[in-house]
Amino acid sequence: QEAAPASLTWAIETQPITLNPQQWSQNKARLLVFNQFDALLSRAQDGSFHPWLAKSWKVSDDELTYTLHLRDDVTFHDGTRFDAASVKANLDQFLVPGYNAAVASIQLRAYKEAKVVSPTTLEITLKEPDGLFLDFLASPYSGQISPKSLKSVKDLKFGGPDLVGTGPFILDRYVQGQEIHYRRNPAYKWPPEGAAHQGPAYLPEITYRFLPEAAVRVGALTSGQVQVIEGVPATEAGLIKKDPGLSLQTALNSGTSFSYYFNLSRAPFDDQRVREAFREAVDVDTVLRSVYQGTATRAWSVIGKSSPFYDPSLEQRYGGDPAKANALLDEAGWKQRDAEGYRVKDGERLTVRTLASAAFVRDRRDVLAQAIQAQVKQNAGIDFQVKIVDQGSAQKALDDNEYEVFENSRGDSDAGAALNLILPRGGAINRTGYADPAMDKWLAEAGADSDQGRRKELYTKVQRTVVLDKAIVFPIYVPADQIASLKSVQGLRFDPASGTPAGAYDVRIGT
Amino acid sequence: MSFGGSEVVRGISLSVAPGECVAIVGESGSGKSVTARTLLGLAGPGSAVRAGTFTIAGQDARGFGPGEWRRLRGRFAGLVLQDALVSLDPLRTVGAEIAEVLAVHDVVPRSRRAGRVLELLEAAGVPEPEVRAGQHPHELSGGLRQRVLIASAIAAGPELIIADEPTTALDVTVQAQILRLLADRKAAGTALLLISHDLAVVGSIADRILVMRDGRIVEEGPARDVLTTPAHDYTCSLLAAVPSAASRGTRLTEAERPTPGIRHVASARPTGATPSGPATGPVKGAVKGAVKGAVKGLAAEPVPVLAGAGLTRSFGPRRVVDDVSFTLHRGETLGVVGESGSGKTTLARLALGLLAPGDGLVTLHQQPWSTLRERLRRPLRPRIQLISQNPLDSFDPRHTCGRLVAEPLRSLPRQERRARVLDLLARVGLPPDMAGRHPRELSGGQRQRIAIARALGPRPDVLVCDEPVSALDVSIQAQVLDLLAELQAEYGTALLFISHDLGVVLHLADRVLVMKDGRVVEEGDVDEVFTQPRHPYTRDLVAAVPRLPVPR
Amino acid sequence: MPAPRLLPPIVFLLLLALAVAVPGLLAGVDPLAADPLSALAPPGGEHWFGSDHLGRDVLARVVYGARHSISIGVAATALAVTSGVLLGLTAGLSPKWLDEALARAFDVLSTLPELLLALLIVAIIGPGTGNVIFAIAVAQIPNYARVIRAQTFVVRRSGYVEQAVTFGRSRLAINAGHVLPNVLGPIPVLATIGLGGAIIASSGLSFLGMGPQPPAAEWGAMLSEARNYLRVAWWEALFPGLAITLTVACLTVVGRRLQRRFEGRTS
Amino acid sequence: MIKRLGTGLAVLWAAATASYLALLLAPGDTVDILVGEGPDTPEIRAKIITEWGLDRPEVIQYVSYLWRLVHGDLGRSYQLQRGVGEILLTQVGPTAQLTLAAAGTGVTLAALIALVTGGRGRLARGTASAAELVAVSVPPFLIGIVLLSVFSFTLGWFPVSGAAGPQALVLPALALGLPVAGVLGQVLRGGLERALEQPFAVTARARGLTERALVARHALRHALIPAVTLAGWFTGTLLGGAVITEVLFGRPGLGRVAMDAVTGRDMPVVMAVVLLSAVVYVTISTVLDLAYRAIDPRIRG
Ligand SMILES: Nc1ncnc2c1ncn2[C@@H]1O[C@H](COP(=O)(O)OP(=O)(O)OP(=O)(O)O)[C@@H](O)[C@H]1O
Ligand SMILES: Nc1ncnc2c1ncn2[C@@H]1O[C@H](COP(=O)(O)OP(=O)(O)OP(=O)(O)O)[C@@H](O)[C@H]1O
Ligand SMILES: [Mg+2]
Ligand SMILES: [Mg+2]
Repeated sequence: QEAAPASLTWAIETQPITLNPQQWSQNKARLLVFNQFDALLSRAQDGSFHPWLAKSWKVSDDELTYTLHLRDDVTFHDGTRFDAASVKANLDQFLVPGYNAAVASIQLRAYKEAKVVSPTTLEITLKEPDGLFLDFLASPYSGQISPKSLKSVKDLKFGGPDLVGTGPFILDRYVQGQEIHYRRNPAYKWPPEGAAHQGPAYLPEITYRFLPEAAVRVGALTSGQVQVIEGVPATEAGLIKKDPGLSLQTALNSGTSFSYYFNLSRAPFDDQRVREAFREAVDVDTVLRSVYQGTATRAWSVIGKSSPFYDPSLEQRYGGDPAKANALLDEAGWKQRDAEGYRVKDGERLTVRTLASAAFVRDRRDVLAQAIQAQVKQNAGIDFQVKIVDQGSAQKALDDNEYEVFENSRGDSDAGAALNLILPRGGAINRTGYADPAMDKWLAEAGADSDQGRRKELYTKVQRTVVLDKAIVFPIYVPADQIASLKSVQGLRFDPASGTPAGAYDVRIGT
Repeated sequence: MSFGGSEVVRGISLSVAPGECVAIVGESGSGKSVTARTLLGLAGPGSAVRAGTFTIAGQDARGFGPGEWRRLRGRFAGLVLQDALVSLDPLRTVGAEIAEVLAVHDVVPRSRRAGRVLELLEAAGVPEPEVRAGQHPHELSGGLRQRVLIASAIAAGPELIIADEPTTALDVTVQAQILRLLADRKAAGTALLLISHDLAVVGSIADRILVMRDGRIVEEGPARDVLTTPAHDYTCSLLAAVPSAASRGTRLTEAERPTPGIRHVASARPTGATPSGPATGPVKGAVKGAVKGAVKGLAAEPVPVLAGAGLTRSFGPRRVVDDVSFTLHRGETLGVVGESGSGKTTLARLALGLLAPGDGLVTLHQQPWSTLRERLRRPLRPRIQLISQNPLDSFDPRHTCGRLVAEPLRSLPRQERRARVLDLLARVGLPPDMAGRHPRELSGGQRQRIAIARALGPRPDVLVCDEPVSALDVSIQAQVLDLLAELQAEYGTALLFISHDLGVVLHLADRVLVMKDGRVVEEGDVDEVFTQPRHPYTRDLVAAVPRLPVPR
Repeated sequence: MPAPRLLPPIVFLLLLALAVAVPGLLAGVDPLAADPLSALAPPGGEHWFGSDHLGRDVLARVVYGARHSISIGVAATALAVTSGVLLGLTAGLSPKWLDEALARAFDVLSTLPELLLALLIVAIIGPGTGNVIFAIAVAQIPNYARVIRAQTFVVRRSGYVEQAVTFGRSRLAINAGHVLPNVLGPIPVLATIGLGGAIIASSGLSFLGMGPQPPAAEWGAMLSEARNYLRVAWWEALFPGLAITLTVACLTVVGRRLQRRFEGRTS
Repeated sequence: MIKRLGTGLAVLWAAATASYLALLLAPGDTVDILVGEGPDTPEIRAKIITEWGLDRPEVIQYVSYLWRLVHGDLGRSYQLQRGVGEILLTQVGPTAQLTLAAAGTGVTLAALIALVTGGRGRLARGTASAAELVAVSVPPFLIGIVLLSVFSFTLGWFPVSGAAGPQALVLPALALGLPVAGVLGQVLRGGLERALEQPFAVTARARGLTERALVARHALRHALIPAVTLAGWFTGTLLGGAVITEVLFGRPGLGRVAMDAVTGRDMPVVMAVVLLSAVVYVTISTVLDLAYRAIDPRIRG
């Protein structure tokens, strides 16, 4: 049932800062990557891995050698054949100094070398076991680039039309600040396992237009100027649902939930009672209802609800009890109140600050912060100051330890990868100052292990510790992505690995 | 004619015949310009015109619509506006301005317009018309602009030319040329309505004269009659106000303010003490002799108070003042005449020590003055004061008259200063309540009086007057000149009196310096210079002074 | 006596002054009191101007917002005027080389569009009320400095200054007695009109998220937040928008009237 | 001309240096900015520092910056993985389109209003003046929001964004051009009215000119003079307004690049934008200066 060829315009919120999958850093731009590029593996929502450009793979018992068997019928858009040598070239590219320091030292930390056994067989050796290596092979970073174009591309780190992949679409135009345009790759016949169809994409071409203003995106959709939008603001969700010509889909993102992490290294959050009191002072459900009009999913754990590692037993175990909050604060010595109704101890107001870098504020988290600000003030007399600053100032405040709350969510397809950055002592984004050898051990074990059952066990311990026992984190909501479209647009999906909108391979226009 | 209810001009009846020149004369604000503009339906927004009969070229103009007026303007009647310096569009070439009339009325086909413009310029007495036609008004001197304006007024061959003060603000020599130009048109059969505040100017050309005051015609008649046997008092005072060599030593106005200062002066002048009407010829002569004698007596032993020797000053490559020497004695008036741009103001600033001479030396009381450091000069400054051409410009806009007059008296204690200010105001014939008013609320003459009072405050030995009356009309000018004369006689102040108007200088000065292009071309006793000019330029100057017909 | 057309703007500005001085008088509710349950309530009995996305009273926020918005505008204008006058006077009274250097500095400052310069400054020193004031002020300094410099030139060469020299008064006395007061003449007019500009500029910065920090009620920030609710709650945008527009319009009207009076006085 | 060029270059250099210094004084390290939201370990930092040459003394970095600048190399963006020159090159077009269209709209509207109402009755002038007042008093982004809601979302007359042809330019150009029209209109109308009261206007009328011809041939040029002196304000408003307009309408362009660069402290891009707007300012003020000379012969020579 071939749909009538038609072009599609899709308005997206964020424009990619790079079109090179190996430089990819924005979850919001993930939906573009797999139009142009294919990864070696694909990942399902339950965390299991499936073949894509690699037909099968084998992990040695010592978990140090990964043998990939590749498809032999794949060609890059420039006509070059895809084979083991090109995969090796892609992997080795990360070792070039200055190419991608972050990936080289995090995801490829354990990478030792890759050996071409045959054109379709590649042997990758690691220095140490890495339970997340398969996740890397299924991530945008392993989007396969034609080695020829890796050498000849004008602007390697940016990519663009002359950085060539194997994907279902061919990038033919990128206008910064305006749009990105793809046309179909007619030779495509290697979709990942689980794709809704085989063969070339339905759409002969597709345009993604960058519309950062939410109201403008919705307006463009309702007035028929675009057919699909992502990032539907909560206020508009109701209106779109009511519109008979439109449909709305939502999916929870993978990774960690949006949470407030308490800074344990300084007062007042060095006192667990104050941390708990803060959480008890907020009626998260009401806050979410008012800020997101009931479209947001409440988070109970640091790990997102859609992750296989999520621990549902944490639900309803804490929060939303102002009486308890006040009792805890009284107990912790914050007994007096000042003229404005804030609690005081030793002449100091109970003030906690959060800093967000303006460039990274999204999802109306600033409004959310205001709602929480109002709640903690009204319910517990806590002065919660919200500062939205530039990147430099935010970094400086972090460096100077001048903050009490650090807000963050990560969209890693494997929640463990995110926890590895946040929770261990000295982790790359450990902003809580939390240091616990047991925690470090659990995380290391879970990270090295590729057995999902065993990992889940370990991560359950982790979650209970940080959420209940130590109360170092205040999970608020599970980030989600929305797609709204004309009813006639079919095949819009979410990427099961990340919960973000998927590429346009399966999308078609028809009834 | 009224503006928003207030009548400005009432009961004017006038008619102009082909080949005739009718002149309207009157002081500032008497309604002359309004009358002229009304005749072309240009009275402006908010104006209302009522007329018994109003006929233009045989048509009743009372019912004219905008279109009919437009066809008339330029074509039937050309208007030369009062302010020649700003009556041409500064952004367009003068050629374009003239061509516009030709285009609007389609006088000549487009292809011949440029040629016609040149002819018109030529006819208006503009030298090098080819060059001038491509220039902008700011590149032209006042006289040339006036001629261009006339050329544009006559471009469409109108039967009537209305010229509103066509020579005010022009040098005498240029004024004479313009008047000649207008006379030529008249001779060619064009009707001419000439407006002026200066009787002497119109005297030479008008057939009939209408004298206006406060929006009414007070006297009307053939030019000769009006000038020689004026019937109305106002006409008489106008006539008397014209300064000239003949009026030296006499009052130009009646002594009407019994202020102490004036009484004092009046008593010093026996013959002038009882003027009871227009000062006529014989009386003038008598007074002149008497006062002159008195002044001479006063300066029996001439003491130089201010002197310049070999003064030179350049701006850029141009020598604006070139080797000028002068001496001003105590109680004496030294006149400086010269056309616009001849360096008179520059000379005054050199004398005042406001500008350092490039060469030469100014001495004050025979002490070096121009070479002094400003700090040393400051204490001596009260000795030499300035009255400038535009008094308003020399007043701090925020200050009241009282404060202005008090400024040079800062060394006095408060109480005394107040008294001095009131005294000074009285001396210049202003009521004490003037002290609280702002100068912009005053008339031109009153302003100049404030300036004089202020300059007299420090009891200077020298007063430098840079064209103190050239912005004033004849009657006010007369009052100010009288005042200066009185005060000089009282205080014995020496005057360095600068003017482009030879008549004024002849009236007031003892000696005169004639300047041209920064050089002194002639110097000497006023009478001599006036009666026996040696330099050709001086001769032109003297010849150009308009003269009233002397009644026999 | 103000002319009749001047009356409405003056009444509005007085009302505004009242809102700045004692906001509690005009709005009984706490502008920061969030009531999520009654969020986005349309204008009506309980909330005259409706409530916003956090259930805060829009009227109260507009009234209290006056304090923020106006004080940012006033403070920025005051700062810009003071520095502009000082710099302009210095340039106007200085020897040629210093004057030339200062004039070039004004040039450099104005090569950057006002908003961009303010953005840059806020980006460097961070958002927040004080910094926004500083940023807007810096961006406006060259406007004032230029006018003052030109005015200083005119006054310095004017007839009355020359005349004052002939009275033997010292440079200092002349500068203090004549130059300064006459140079300052147009300042109230410029400042009134400039104040409107500053308020618009600050609202633009707030719109871009660089203004006062939440939950502060500030008109520009309110508008910026409200744009997400345009379809569901027009009132959240309308009232702050109206407040800015009316304030700026009234200031402009009054400023221009002052200007006309001032010009009439000097010419 | 040579002197003007020299001054222009000096202004450019000063602008570049001043912004360099300002950014140097700003809180936070360049490395912090480069690390951004991503993972942050000493190892990654070290790699970034060597990659960008941040270990060199600041003076050297400044000199090398200037040196590269002289050779036309604007450097590489910290945030976008591209050369700054390339970014600007692709973004200049849309912004130029927008600002020119807005300038055109503003000037045309202002001139129309001034011509139609100049010297007319109280009612026409009052209406025009009120319209102008509103145009200058409404914050530009509010105009944009209103235009979008009405003409794009509700009526669907114009597309909301993109450079999808001239239609997409209409609303942004209006949003940006209306305030310009307001201010220019006031200035032009004031100039016209003043010119029509001048004596030369009476002279021209006395030649039999119609009011319309008087306005077109005489008064308009006079009204242009004060309008031309608004040059600096004009460019500033357009370039600054472009930031808001581009963000609001989802248009590509320098304004948006600048905004993102400034919030992200993307130093090389910020510097380039500063330089570029300095170039534009210097150019435009030169051009308008020449225009001024062409209009007003009095200041020639
Ligand atoms: N447009 C106007 N609106 C109101 N009053 C006016 C207007 N034009 C002139 N007047 C008044 O009409 C009176 C006569 O003015 P007019 O210009 O005719 O005087 P004038 O005799 O030409 O004086 P001058 O010698 O100074 O040119 C003056 O009192 C003046 O204030
Ligand atoms: N400060 C100056 N800089 C340059 N040129 C000057 C300056 N002051 C005067 N001049 C020029 O010097 C010449 C003589 O000027 P000055 O004012 O002394 O003439 P004037 O005889 O007083 O003329 P007027 O009768 O028009 O007042 C003029 O051409 C004038 O342009
Ligand atoms: Mg007149
Ligand atoms: Mg002079």
